[in-house]
Amino acid sequence: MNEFINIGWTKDEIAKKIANEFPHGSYVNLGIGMPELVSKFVDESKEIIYHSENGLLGMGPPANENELDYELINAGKKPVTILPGGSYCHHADSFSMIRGGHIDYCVLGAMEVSEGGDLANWTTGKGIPAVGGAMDLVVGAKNVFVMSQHTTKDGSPKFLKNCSLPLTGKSVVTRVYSNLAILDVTPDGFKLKEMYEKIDFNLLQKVTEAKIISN
Amino acid sequence: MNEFINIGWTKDEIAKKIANEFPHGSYVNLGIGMPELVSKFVDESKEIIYHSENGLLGMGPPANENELDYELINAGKKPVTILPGGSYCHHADSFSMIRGGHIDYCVLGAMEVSEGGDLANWTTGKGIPAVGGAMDLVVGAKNVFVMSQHTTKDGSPKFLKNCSLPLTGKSVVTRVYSNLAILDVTPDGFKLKEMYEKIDFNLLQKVTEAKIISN
Amino acid sequence: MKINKLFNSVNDVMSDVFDGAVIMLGGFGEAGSPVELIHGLIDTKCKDLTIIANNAGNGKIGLGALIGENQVKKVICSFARSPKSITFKELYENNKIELEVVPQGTLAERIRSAGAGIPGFYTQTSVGTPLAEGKEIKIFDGKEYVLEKSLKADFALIKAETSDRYGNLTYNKTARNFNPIMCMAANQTIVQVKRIEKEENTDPEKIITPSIFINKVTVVSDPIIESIAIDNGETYP
Amino acid sequence: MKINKLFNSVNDVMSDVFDGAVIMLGGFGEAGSPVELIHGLIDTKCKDLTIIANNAGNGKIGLGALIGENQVKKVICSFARSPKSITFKELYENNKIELEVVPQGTLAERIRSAGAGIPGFYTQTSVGTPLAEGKEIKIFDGKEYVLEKSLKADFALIKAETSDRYGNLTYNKTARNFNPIMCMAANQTIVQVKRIEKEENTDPEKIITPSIFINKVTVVSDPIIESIAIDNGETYP
Repeated sequence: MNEFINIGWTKDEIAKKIANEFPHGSYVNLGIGMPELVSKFVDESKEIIYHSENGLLGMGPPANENELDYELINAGKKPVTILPGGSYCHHADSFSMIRGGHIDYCVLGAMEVSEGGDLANWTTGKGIPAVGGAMDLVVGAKNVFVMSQHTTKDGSPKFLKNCSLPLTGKSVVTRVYSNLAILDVTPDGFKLKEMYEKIDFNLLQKVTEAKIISN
Repeated sequence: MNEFINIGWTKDEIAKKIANEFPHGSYVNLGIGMPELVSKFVDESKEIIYHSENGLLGMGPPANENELDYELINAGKKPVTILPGGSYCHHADSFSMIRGGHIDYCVLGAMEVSEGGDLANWTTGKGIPAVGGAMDLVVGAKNVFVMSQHTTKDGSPKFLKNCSLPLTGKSVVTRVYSNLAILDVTPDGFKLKEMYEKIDFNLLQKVTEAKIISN
Repeated sequence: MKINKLFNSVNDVMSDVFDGAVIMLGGFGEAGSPVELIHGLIDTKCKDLTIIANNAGNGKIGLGALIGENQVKKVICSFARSPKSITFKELYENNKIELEVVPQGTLAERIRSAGAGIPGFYTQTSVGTPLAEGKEIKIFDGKEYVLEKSLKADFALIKAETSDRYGNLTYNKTARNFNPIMCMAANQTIVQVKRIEKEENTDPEKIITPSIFINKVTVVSDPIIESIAIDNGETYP
Repeated sequence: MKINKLFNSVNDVMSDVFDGAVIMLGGFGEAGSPVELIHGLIDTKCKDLTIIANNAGNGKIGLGALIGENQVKKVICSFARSPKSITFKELYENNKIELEVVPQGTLAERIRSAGAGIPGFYTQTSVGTPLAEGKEIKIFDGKEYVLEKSLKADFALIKAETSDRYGNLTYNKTARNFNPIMCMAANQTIVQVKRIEKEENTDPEKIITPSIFINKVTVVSDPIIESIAIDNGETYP
């Protein structure tokens, strides 16, 4: 089934759909990797404030050569910039913003998501276990969006009845954005919000282990 | 027995004994009222930093007319000053200093102290109960000194086998400074450290309900 | 579109308050007390309020006036007994107002923990005293600690020194006190500031309360000094 | 006599460290990492150390070097897996070093709570995951929370921007991170700063770590930039 990894929306298109979702004035934390793309697609009609869990609120774009400061980095440890209206804080304060429910949206990658909203994205159970801030973000942010390919690299489903990997959080994911569909996590399971235009529902269901509610 | 309220060391003399006890570089919180006298008797041989629980570290003397700022006050809500090397913080941080064991000495008044180090100093059980920061200070400061007249205004003992009033803290007082004596609180009870020169031990014991160990 | 949390007047920022609301008031004594916002709260005539603050007001200004107008059902505070506190005293002695006494550090930590998503924590403060009665005790390393629960509010009324349009706040001296932690602990945080800073001029190292905690800001450039006002016999309304 | 917490050299400030000590290291990645103090710690040759930090070091500089010298028994951190982390990886895969994985926010709060005299607190973070296994669960308002215990240290090694003779610290940008809370949580807090400020020139509103938490300060005016040093193949000792 691994042909489905190469069809559907591009990463940029997914990022744009997520960017369009944020209301003006939202406070947003974008996970390391693919979610970082989202900030490129927020248009001028609104102002979004980006939080980086290492104590930076009001994060700007990556730093270019001539403004590089190795003490101004993001959660991925890359040099970034700060925008006017930004501020610094220590880690306990930064995670108070997260755990205290002050972040409106966080966008994270996923290895697996269950129909109950369980997320597994921190360890395969092999190698060095390393969790970072993911477990705090998923319990703290008001909306937890997953941004991910619909299947794994070898074509296995990622959106499952139950996760098989160690969890990052239980019943935490609000919505899933994949290359094939946008799925809301509801009390009844995954519910289709939008589907890639060139596939049909049967195909989508075929590459999704959990049942998708289509209406 | 109320003649004993008028003999013994003066408040200034008691304050001086306490001031002499602080090692150079100590961080000290002085309670409202009589304990505030202590800061007047710290000599130039050492530098002491005063903490006021309303978010002021490095408190200076009371403000005079021309430097009055109603937003620079002490825990007694009186305008004060800040010394070079001082800083401001919010209440959670200020009480982290206290509760976290970072204050070397606090000096408090007392209604009653038991031989086990229990302190009662916040309410007689009548009127509006108001505790302020006393309960935090007594569990948090490394050394809790009580500064008090040896007996109540009507001559009743204040240093008791057991407190009769609602407690501020249990087993918290380290040492008692009164007009008649300095008593250490030990696992065996009050132990005499120093006595007002013009009385004898029998007299001291007579105005103290708890047994005092004299050697 | 630009983020702008600045409002024109005290009335504008006070529009969402409702009967029965739980409201935090910044300040320690008069320092950092949002007197003009409290007067705006009086103007709303909202009643049955629960007030979380360090004190219970002085004279008939600010919180003293709010209590005097019988808008407050309950006060949660550390120290309700001050020489100039008259309105609380009268109602309390007539059993017309409830009081929950909380040690000052526990009060601060309960507020901070609400803002930090910590529903409960253990402290040695109050163990063995009447204020620990009925609360769960737990032993850590052989010592007793009492479980204290976080304290949230519907609104926090805050006094700060400056804000930019995002709501990044600085404070003046010991007027900081409970204000930054209360900003974190309310569903809606409303601020009065002495002046507005352009965001370009705000030093990000110097911001004490980051904008994320702030909803509405209005300017009161020359706020009442409570102790002087009381000495002058001023009252509100 | 004047308070003076300033020391002449890294060796001077590192004199009390002992075998088996629990040591916090500030920093998030290289930002705020006290590389020169860690090199001083290597020079002490103390061993069986427990290290509390966000990461487990990169290359053979700083913490990566300390681990490479086999001085570390256990690492308590949130993220020990970085592309340039080599020494930890090797020891871990050979079962020669222990690892306690702690979610980053829980790590921060456990450190802060140690400094604040809070022995334990409840958080929703990690509930339902392997990291909550064996820990006490408690229900608040119908939701599950896990009990987390405070995390103290014998020493904290801190990197700051400036200090005065009292030890009042400021930081540079996101180099702040874990440093201020680790200052609070250790029996002895040792700091390297880029420069000394006269206390008369320190703005009391701008101090991030008040002097009360600080024991020893030394100047490292031109500290190593870890990522550049690693790219240049630099190692320590």
